[in-house]
Amino acid sequence: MTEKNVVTAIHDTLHERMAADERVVILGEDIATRGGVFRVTQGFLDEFGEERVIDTPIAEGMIVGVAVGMALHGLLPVAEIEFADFIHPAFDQMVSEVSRMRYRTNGDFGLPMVVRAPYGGGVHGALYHSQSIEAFYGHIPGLKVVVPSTPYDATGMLRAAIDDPDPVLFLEHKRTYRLIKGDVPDEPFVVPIGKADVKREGDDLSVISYGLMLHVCLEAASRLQDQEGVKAEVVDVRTINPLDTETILTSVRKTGKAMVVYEDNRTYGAGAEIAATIAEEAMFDLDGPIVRIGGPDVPAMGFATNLEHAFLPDADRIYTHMLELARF
Amino acid sequence: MTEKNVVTAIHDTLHERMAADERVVILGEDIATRGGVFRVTQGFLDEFGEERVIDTPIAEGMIVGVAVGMALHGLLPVAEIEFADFIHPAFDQMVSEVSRMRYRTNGDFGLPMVVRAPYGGGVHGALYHSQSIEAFYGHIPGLKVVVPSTPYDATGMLRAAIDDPDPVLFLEHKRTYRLIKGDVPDEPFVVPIGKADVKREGDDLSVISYGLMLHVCLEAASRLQDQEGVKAEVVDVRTINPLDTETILTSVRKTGKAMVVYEDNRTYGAGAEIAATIAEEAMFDLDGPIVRIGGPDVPAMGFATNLEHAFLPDADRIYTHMLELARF
Amino acid sequence: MPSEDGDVATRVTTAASHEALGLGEDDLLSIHRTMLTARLVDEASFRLNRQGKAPFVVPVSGHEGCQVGTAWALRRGQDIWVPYYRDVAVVLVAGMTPVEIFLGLFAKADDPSSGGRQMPSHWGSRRLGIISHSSPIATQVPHAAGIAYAAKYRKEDAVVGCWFGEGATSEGAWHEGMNFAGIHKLPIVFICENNQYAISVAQAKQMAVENVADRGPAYGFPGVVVDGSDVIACYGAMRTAVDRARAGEGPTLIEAKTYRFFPHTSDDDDRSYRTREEVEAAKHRDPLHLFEHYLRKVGVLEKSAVDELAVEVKAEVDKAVDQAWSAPDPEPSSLTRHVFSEGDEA
Amino acid sequence: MPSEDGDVATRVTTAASHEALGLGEDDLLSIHRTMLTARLVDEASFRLNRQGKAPFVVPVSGHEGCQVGTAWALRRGQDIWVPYYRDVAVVLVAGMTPVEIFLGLFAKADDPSSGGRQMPSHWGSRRLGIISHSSPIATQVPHAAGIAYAAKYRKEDAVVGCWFGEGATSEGAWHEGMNFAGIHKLPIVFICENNQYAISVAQAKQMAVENVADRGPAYGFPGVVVDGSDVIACYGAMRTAVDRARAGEGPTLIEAKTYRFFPHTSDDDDRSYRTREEVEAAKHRDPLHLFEHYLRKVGVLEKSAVDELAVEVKAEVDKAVDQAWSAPDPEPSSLTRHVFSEGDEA
Ligand SMILES: Cc1ncc(C[n+]2csc(CCOP(=O)(O)OP(=O)(O)O)c2C)c(N)n1
Ligand SMILES: Cc1ncc(C[n+]2csc(CCOP(=O)(O)OP(=O)(O)O)c2C)c(N)n1
Ligand SMILES: [Mg+2]
Ligand SMILES: [Mg+2]
Repeated sequence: MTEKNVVTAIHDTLHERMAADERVVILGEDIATRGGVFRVTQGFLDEFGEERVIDTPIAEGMIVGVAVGMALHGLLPVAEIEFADFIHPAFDQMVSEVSRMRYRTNGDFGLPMVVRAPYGGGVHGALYHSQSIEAFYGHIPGLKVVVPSTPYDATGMLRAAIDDPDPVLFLEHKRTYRLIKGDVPDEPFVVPIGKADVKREGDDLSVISYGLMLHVCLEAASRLQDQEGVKAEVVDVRTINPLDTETILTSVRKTGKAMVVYEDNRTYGAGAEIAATIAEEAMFDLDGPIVRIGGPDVPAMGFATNLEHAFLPDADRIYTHMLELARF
Repeated sequence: MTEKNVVTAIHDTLHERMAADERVVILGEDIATRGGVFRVTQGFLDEFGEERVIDTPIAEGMIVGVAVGMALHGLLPVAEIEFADFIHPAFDQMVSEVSRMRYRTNGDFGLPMVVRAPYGGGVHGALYHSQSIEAFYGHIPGLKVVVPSTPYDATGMLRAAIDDPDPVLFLEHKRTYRLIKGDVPDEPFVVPIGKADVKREGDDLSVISYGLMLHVCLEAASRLQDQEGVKAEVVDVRTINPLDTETILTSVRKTGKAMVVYEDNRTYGAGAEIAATIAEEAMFDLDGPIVRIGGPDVPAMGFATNLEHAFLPDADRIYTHMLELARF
Repeated sequence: MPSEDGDVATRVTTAASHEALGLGEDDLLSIHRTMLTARLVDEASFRLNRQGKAPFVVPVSGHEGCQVGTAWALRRGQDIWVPYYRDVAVVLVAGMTPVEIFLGLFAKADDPSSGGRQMPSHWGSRRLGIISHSSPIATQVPHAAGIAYAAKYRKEDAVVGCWFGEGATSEGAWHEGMNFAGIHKLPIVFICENNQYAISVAQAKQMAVENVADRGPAYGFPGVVVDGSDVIACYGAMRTAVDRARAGEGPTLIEAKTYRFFPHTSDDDDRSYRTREEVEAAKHRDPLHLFEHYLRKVGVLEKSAVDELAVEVKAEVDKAVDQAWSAPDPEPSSLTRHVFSEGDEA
Repeated sequence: MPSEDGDVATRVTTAASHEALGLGEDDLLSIHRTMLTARLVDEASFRLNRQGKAPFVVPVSGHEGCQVGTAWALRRGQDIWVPYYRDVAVVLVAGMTPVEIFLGLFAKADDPSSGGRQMPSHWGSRRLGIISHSSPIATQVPHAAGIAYAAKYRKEDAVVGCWFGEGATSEGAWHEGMNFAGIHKLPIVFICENNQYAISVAQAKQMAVENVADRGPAYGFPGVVVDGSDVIACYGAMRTAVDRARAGEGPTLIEAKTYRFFPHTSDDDDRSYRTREEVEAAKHRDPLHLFEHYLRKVGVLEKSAVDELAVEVKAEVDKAVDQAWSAPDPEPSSLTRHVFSEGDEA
């Protein structure tokens, strides 16, 4: 066991996989000489050389497209998008190519590749360094989308992603990078893609979340138990696609109360699918309304501190909603 | 009143606006000399000249980006994306530019522009000429997304879109182009963006749909009344963003039964938001489960006729679900 | 010696000589047969389209010279082919058979490219090293660069050929892929089949340069213009580019000036954007006829032999059509397969 | 005459002469003051950053020559400026004041660019004809082309200036915008501020050409290299390009070779990718000092006057800082405003 933060967990796992397998190459903007703007790949250039650690031109569509080519020809590319906000020039590659290669060839070709992208707000990133993108990319059949939110999950899921024969979009909430610490086993382990995780048990209500909001929900849940004795079960979605509806529904059926919390713009966000699934599958098991809390439907949080705060759901607000739902 | 099909309705309305206002210019691939691959702009080049009817290079990001520039400088551009499947290279322009210009400038700049795109399946278009894209683009705050499905709505909503001070993504289901006919008043009228429409009244259940599926639902509803005497109310969503939750909820509250039908891949599709909204706002008014029917979660329909049919929800299937829900 | 086909003769190129390029008679005959096969596959496909048996056809006619000429310089089993939809003749060179092409045309279960999922002419075969492509234009260009990077990284002696139309050069993806290939001096050859139109849009509305090849230097590698109707000249240009790539000297952009004899696809009507005179004039530079003339000139093939061969190849093509037509359709239930790995892939 | 600043003198360009370009003494003094203001805004911003008052700074130092030189050839109230985040000095020329710049730095309600919504240095002002831009690189290039198209369509006598770094040329959007501008011979000038790095990535990893300007011909218009440290030379190159654009002869791509003296932004640490020696060496070609030397040489400004001016401008800048600092923050409730038109826009 070693205590690490999220960014170290990702660094170490990537390092481990590169050291173990020559087919793993990484590419992205500023990842080589500079070791990444978040220092995820610090020291990799010296250790693995510039053939495996590739500083690319500023062209995200190309980064993803080149990774497709590499994956087609025997490599296991791990591409970094500097900020998730800048993945959109690669949307066509993601929708039309990455996610469709296996399907369109009836299984003849496969794409073992990972695209990593730091996403999310709370870092003074304003409109273009704060976005949540999981709803856009979660809606692409053929693409796996994961959002680990702890050092443990980041480690185990990055291993799973690199091992996966199919493409994985690996989203890292950048606010968790240095904020969230936790123990990580020194022995290799894998956290399977497609499995949600009950991060806190409880039977009064179920709170389904992921990313930074997961931690906000855990904080609110802990306070709620301390102050009101209400026990919230907190489910970490962990994988956006394919969604683990079973774990979510099991929890909801147990508690009879469901709340979905996410940072992204509320409307048509990933939480809509989760709420809809609960409604369809477990409505008759519910003892209260389905509560859905998302970011406001504005382009993104502003740079001014107070505009950023006004955007992000916080623990107080979630605490209030939890209490209200528990008491329903 | 003149009976028209959808493609003629769009042609005529675009023509009317171009004739009336010199600021309206159109741009896209093959729209000038060839009059568009679906002939929407047939004859426009001769009438309005090549300065206003612009055959562009194959570069959708540029088509949208150039339209942004035009809208910033006094024109009212209407861009055509040849097939909605090919709008993805413009995703970054749509998310980062088109939809954020007004917000990021605190209202200083606005973008009166329309992007038209034929979408949807049922035309032997295979993976890349059949996509539904409304879920991706509906989730972009600052962008209006409309899906008129009749000649009347296409006419009235295209007028509204061109008049709108904000950007509108105007989606045209290509299977409806020549399939759906209807009367269109000769006098100018507008169908407001953001208003759903009850296309068929009924009080046994509410069916919420749009696009080609709307017509499939209407067919099933008509048969259902004839054969079983069950009266389904069919609500045409018409605008994906901003969603008219009021009309939807009013209908659901009246009938107590809700079914959502869409052609796009089911998971994280637009129907998820509609189902979630109904669950949150009207769960206690429901007398049955929320039923959601979408396309399978595969990249898209195949070219083989039977693969295309296997993908698309049809009237028989919807009929069965309607009946089941009505009898619940 | 007076020519048998009138003014075609006067246009026959003499720029390239097959001997100088190391091509023997057998090569010439195989090249010719491949071009002829492509042409006859096209004609059969349009016939099937009119009969209502093939809902969608993408024609190749007119492009056989530049396709076979360039593709011929790559080696099966070693090099990689990244074609686009127009490239019937490229995939024939790569080893796809007419039966396989028609299986795709009819969207049959055994269509090697996609099992009937993609539109016809969306080639792909892992076995043959033909990289699957999609409909969106130019997305294959960064793929080709990534494959070339991987080949170089793995110290393989492979070269990647990447084909596209002149319209494709307008997409950002094209620029980005070219740029990456130039930076890393990758073993790759880009081949632009410039037929002067992107569906209806003429070259002058697509770019403000006369030659696509003029863009090579913007990426730090040479651009070469070649007569796409001259199969031997195309082979020569590609040979040089492939040798360069194999020697580690980096990419080349080859632009073959060509023309498409039929509409863009069976859904298109080209009368709105090209005069019949223009199309007829272009047919005077039919790469197949020009090459047949060349073969006669150099004494490799008699006129009568050409006619016989046409009959023979047509019979083969017709047989392929029949065989493909009677093959089974995909199972509707297969719709949900292969979204993700099923664990049993090779 | 021996130079006061050692080896700088020997590097002063003599290629351009202000008289030949029609610049009078007043112009020279205004140009100088603008460059100096930009420099001092930068220094104040970094000071504020260290004090914890400015969370994010994008420096301009080193780029003042190419920015002021090129921007100077456009006309306020008539022409359009499409800058990128590095362009403090461009927007000063366009009419933005230091107070306004600091309102943006502090994310205040009255920040003219965004009311505190965007990061600092994301310029925009409808009144001044400065087009709002976002963070994603190169997206403004097609906008600039669209504006130029509209200006031409409306028969205005306007020219669009569009600025970007050399790293921006790798994005597909850049290629696509350049291509459209070339096809329609639009009244536009593209200015690449080539400071040799895109954050940490050196030019050789960004492109395989020596000069960005070499890419102009790929779009059918000229590319010109100019010494970005020589403000007069930059003005001259832009003057020619603007005249060309106004005369209907189409775009020009100007590449100004420059250098950024500070890290990419206040969040960056440039020691991982540039040696201190390299940075120090570049400072020998400081555009501000070179221009001051030039002003002395041509007798427009004494050394002592420069020093006095620096004190004066610094006082102005400090006052602007104070004024901006005490301005109100945006209302948190304003978060949901202006997603769509509120019907009351001008
Ligand atoms: C991204 C994208 N935009 C538009 C289309 C529609 N489209 C199909 S083929 C084509 C023309 C391509 O022209 P060119 O590259 O010159 O190749 P050619 O067909 O002439 O061989 C267009 C615009 C597409 N397939 N993909
Ligand atoms: C699409 C996109 N990708 C990546 C980034 C992150 N980024 C911000 S500035 C920058 C470097 C730009 O370099 P250059 O164009 O040379 O301009 P300079 O900063 O050197 O003036 C990068 C990669 C971004 N803003 N947008
Ligand atoms: Mg073409
Ligand atoms: Mg730079």
